[in-house]
Amino acid sequence: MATMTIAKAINEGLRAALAQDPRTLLMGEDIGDLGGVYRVTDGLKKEFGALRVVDTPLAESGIIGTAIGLALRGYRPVCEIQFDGFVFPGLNQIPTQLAKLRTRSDGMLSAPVVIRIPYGGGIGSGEHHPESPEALFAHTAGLRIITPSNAQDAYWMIQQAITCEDPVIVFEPKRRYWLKGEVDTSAPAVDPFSAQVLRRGTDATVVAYGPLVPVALAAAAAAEEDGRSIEVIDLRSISPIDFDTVTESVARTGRLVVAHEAPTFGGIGGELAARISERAFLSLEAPVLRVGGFHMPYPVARVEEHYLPDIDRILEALDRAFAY
Amino acid sequence: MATMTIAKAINEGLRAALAQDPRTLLMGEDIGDLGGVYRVTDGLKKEFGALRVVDTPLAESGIIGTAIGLALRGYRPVCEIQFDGFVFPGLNQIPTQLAKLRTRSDGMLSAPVVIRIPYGGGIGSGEHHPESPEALFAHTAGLRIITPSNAQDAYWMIQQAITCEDPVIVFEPKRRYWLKGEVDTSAPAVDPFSAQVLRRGTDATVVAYGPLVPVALAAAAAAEEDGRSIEVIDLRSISPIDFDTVTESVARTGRLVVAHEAPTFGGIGGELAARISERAFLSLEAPVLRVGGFHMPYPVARVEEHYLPDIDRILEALDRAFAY
Amino acid sequence: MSGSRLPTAEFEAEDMVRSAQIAEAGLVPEPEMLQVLAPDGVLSANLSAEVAGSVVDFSPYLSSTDPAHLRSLYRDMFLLRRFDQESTALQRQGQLALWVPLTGQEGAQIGSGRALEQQDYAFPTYREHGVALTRGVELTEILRLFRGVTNGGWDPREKNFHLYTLVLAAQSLHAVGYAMGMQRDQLSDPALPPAATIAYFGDGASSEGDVHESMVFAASFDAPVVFFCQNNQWAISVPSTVQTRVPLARRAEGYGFPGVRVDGNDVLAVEAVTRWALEHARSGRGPVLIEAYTYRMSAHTTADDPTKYRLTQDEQEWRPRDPLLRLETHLRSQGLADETFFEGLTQEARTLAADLRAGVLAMTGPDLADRFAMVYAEPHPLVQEELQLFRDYEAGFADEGTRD
Amino acid sequence: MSGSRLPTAEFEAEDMVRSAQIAEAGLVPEPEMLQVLAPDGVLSANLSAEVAGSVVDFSPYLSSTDPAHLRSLYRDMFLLRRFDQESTALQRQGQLALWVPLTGQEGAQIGSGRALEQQDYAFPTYREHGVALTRGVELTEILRLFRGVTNGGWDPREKNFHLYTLVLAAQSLHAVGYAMGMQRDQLSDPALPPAATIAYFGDGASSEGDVHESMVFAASFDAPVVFFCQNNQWAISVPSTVQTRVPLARRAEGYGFPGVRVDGNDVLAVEAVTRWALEHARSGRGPVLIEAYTYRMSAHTTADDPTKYRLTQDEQEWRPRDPLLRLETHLRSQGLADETFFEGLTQEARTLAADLRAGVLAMTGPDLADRFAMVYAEPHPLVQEELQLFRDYEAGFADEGTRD
Ligand SMILES: Cc1ncc(C[n+]2csc(CCOP(=O)(O)OP(=O)(O)O)c2C)c(N)n1
Ligand SMILES: Cc1ncc(C[n+]2csc(CCOP(=O)(O)OP(=O)(O)O)c2C)c(N)n1
Ligand SMILES: [Mg+2]
Ligand SMILES: [Mg+2]
Repeated sequence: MATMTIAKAINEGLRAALAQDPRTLLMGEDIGDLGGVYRVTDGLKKEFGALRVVDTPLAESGIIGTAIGLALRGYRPVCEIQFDGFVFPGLNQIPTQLAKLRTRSDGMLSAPVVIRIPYGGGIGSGEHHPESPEALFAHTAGLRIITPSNAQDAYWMIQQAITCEDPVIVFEPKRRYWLKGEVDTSAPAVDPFSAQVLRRGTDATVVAYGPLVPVALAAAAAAEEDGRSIEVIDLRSISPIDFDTVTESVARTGRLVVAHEAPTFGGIGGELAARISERAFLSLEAPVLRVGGFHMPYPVARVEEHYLPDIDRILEALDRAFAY
Repeated sequence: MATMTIAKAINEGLRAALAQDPRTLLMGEDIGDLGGVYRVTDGLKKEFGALRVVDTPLAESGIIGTAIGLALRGYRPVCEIQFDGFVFPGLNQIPTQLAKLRTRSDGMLSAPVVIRIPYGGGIGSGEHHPESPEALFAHTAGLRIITPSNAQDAYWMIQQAITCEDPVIVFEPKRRYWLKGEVDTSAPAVDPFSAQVLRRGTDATVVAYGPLVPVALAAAAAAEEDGRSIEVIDLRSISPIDFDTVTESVARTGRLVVAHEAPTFGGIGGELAARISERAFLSLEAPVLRVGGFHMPYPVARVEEHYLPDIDRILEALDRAFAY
Repeated sequence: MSGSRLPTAEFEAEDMVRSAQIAEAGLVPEPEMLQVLAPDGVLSANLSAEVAGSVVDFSPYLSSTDPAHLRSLYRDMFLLRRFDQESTALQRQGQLALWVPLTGQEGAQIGSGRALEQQDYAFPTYREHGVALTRGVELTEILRLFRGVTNGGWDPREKNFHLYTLVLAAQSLHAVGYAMGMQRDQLSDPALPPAATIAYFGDGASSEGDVHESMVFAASFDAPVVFFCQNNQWAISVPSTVQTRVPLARRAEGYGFPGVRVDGNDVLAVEAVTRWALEHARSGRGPVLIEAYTYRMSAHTTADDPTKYRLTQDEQEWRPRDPLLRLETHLRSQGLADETFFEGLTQEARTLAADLRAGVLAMTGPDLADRFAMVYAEPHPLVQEELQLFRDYEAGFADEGTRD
Repeated sequence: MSGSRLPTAEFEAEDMVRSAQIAEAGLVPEPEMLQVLAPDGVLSANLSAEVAGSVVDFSPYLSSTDPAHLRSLYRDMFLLRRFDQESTALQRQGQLALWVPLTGQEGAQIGSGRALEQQDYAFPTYREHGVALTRGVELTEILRLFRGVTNGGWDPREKNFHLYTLVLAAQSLHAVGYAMGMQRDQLSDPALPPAATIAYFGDGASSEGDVHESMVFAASFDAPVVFFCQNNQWAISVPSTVQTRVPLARRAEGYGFPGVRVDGNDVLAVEAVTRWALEHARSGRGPVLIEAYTYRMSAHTTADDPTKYRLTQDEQEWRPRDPLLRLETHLRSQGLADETFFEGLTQEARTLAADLRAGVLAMTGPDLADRFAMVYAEPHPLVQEELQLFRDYEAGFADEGTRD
């Protein structure tokens, strides 16, 4: 057991993966000597050399496209995209190539490429640096999408992503990179594609993932003071979604609030709302309510605190759910 | 009044727009002498010249990116993307530039670019040619997304897209290009961002758009034989969605089935389900049900008829809705 | 030629200008490019050119003096053309959804394909049926894609020939990445035979950003990759002059690696230049770009109508430069192949066509239910759930019959 | 130099190799590039070079004989550097969220910016504060972006200077499209003054596909655009040798338009070459690529730590080549500027800094509610609905006070 930040936990997870399998290699912009703009790959080039930790030319399609080629040759490339907004120049290779390779080859080929994307806001940054584009990838079959919310998950999920035979996009909650937590490097990892109930409750369920998990937990704690028992689920996997765990919870609580930073319209909350409404129709005391970003480009830093879903917005949604 | 196919109606709409405003110009691959692979721009280069109907180099980011530049200079570029799947190499320019330009400039600049994308399956084609990626664009604020289902709309909506000050993506239902209909070229056009009730009914509502509108109408006709009165709404606009029209309908019918060709998971049906469940919670007799593609890359042509939502799949969903 | 270049003074009727130019000039002069086998079938002994500042002699890579080899090249091209014709016929008869003909490009494809060694790996676009042939792909397997029963068709790992990629230029990056993998394999096991990849793309695709990024990466990492651009003059209806003002081979200079333009209709020159380029790549000296200057003699696909955008005259210009014709002339004039050889080939082609037809007719569509298993390698609850729903739904019909 | 180039034999400790190379070579020799004002302040009269096969004499575009002009160039660079220092200080003091310094690149930016005519239009990336200055953008306006109160900051239509674009290379296509618009305007109104665009990007960004596509389009349409690449040797921590093996200017050859490498720290040479290039573009002869060879003397941004990836020695190498230093030396040695001039400048810079600070402190954040109106030009029901909800929600707090 060791205490470490999420960034450090990913670093350690990558180190373990590099040590374990010589086919694993990291690729990205500034991940070598600099250790990445968030230092997630700090020290790894020194330890494993420039063939295993590759500073690429500045071109995202190049990074993902060559990673696919390396995977075809038997390697396990882990790509770092510097910020959420910069995945777009490389987007073509993800849905049209990476996601489809297995189907295209009638199941013969796989492309176990991992794409790490630091995502989400709350860091006072400019455009393209605080975004949450996960829904765009979730809609594409052939990909898996996970997002850790704590150091323990961060350490294990990156390794599970690397050993997974399918392409996996790991969305890393960048404003939580410095969040510390206990990491059990010997504990058998839980299924990275399952949701986890982090707090038991009876009156309503809040589903969150990545950066909003601590917010959801805080909201639940605040609600407790008002005498309400809120269950909190860390979704962990955005594709596939562990609907079983959520359905089971909502069947008990009768109310569901889904929170994410991404804009509500067309976000993954809609998928949860639709599917849970279907699965738990007769248990629902209120419609599934969503707390998310507004339908606007992520706003400038000075107003982001008003934009980002916070404890109050979640509590307000819970209030509305209880009002039915 | 004239009878014409959807393809011809768009052609006439483009012709009218080119004639009306010298700032309008068309750009794309093979849209000149060839008139586009679907002949939607047939004859327009001959009529308006190579400066107004521009065969570009083969590069989608180039097409959309230079269109943005032209729009900044006061032009009204209408880009053709040859097939749905080929928008991805140009995707970066859409969410990061086109959609954000107005917000970035605090409302000073607009980029009234139109992007025409023939979309959807049912044409016996290979990969990347039968896809329905509309949900990926809907999630992005700053864009408008419309899709005509008949010749009358096709004629008017393309022109409305061109005169709109915001960027508009027009998804053209390619397997309906040859569907004929009456076009009133003098009729005042209805709001392109509104939904239209195409058939009145009392027992359930079916929402569809683009290629599935005729299927939804046929399903409603079939249901009538079973004594069920189905209301059919052509959504027409995917962003914004005219929730008022849908809510009003569902408040009356109590049941909603949403159909689209795109995969259900993460598709726009989830947004409709979530929002209508919220708005009409107390009126709903059954959960909103979705009929859509499976979570797999669009399959090979030989099996697409089993994949595509058809009359039976819609009827089956209605049956399930009635079973609650 | 360019349909979109901005006219300097006023707008001109391009077709007229084009016709006039051609009429004036007579046969369009051949551009500067490497060639040993001239259109008239005369073979020159020498093949050298200035590449990236120094003169390269390609002669050691030429196989022009081996009659058996020449005949086998001719055989490949001959069978390939027959394959193309038969596939076109099958499409016309409704047996294929679409066909992508390659007639005219046999020299570029067989020449480059035959230059590959077993351990090399090729990344085609969608028209490289000739390269497929040289890699041992069953020609019938190619037609599975065009019959719509698969998006693949063969096992790429077995043939070292990747699946067709329809999103233009995307595969060029895969080729670079694969080559980077070969480099690493070589370093960890120096006993492995040196290997390279070859990335095929067209004049149209050359404009895509992915081609650029693949060249940047290849140069940066000295990746053993040969970029093989078939400039067949057209990207569907758009002439290559819209994509570039100068020979595409010159793009390489900007990245600091060699670029060569070769007569794509001269199978011998193509083979020699590709062999040289592959050796260059395999030996650690980094990438090479080859532009094979050729012509798409048929339509873009069977869905295309070239009369909308090009003059029959243009097509006729190219007929005398046919890659098969010149090798046949050479073989005959030099007495390297007799009538029996040519008759045997015709017979062989007839069998091929018949087999092909039988093969295609025998192809059955897959079952949609089976496709669910091909989305992910590992279990996926949503896919499993949807498969179950689909099965139940289909079973419902089996019970009831369809309703409508 | 390259951190990622595959070593031919075995893995080597690069830092050591690099130090050794530098130690051995002494001052790194300057690469081949156009220069009139040498680092020692000596001005040569001649400025010509072979460009795309023919010798171009840039001397007519040189403004080296006008002392007032030379002083004004120096003034711009001097104020700019002070602006940079003050902004860095403001960031360190928490008044700006981030700062992107440009010290070292004043010559490239002022030289190219001053070459622009009023009717030309510039597309910057995010470091072109110097170009902004030449376009009449208020320097305080630039800081609004870095204080996080806007993503824009000025009216691009008024300044003919576009907003900063953070997605690398995306703006290069906008510049080409805008230039295509200028072409069309010119055709419909020949009385308009000929105009061109200039697209700025860095050595790192040059690897992006969008740069390629913009060059392809520009060449295809003869668009009046000048691509201005500031090769400041680094893309954050990655040296330019990872992006290219050869001078970036050579990329132009592959597209068939001229490419020139100029000493980016020689403001006079930059100005002359850019003037020539803009004239080339405006006169209908198509695009030009300029590579300005320079050095980023500070960190990438205030969030960066260059000690992680480059040697202090590298930085010291470049100090004597400072663009300000050499012009100052020249002005002093030739008696073109006296002490009063330099003292006046220092005073002016002090005022600028004070104004800047006051301006920044006075900047207030926007209201999120106002941002709803900036998403669409035309009414949008979802935005209206969300704005209403937001207002109601905020009003609720005004009534109750926050809960937590
Ligand atoms: C990214 C992308 N855009 C558009 C298309 C549609 N398309 C298919 S083939 C083609 C022309 C390709 O021309 P070229 O690269 O010269 O290859 P050729 O067909 O001549 O072999 C086009 C535009 C595509 N397949 N992929
Ligand atoms: C598409 C994209 N990818 C990554 C980044 C992150 N990033 C910002 S600046 C930078 C380096 C840019 O280097 P260069 O183009 O040389 O410009 P310079 O910073 O030296 O002026 C990177 C990687 C980005 N802004 N955009
Ligand atoms: Mg071609
Ligand atoms: Mg740089």
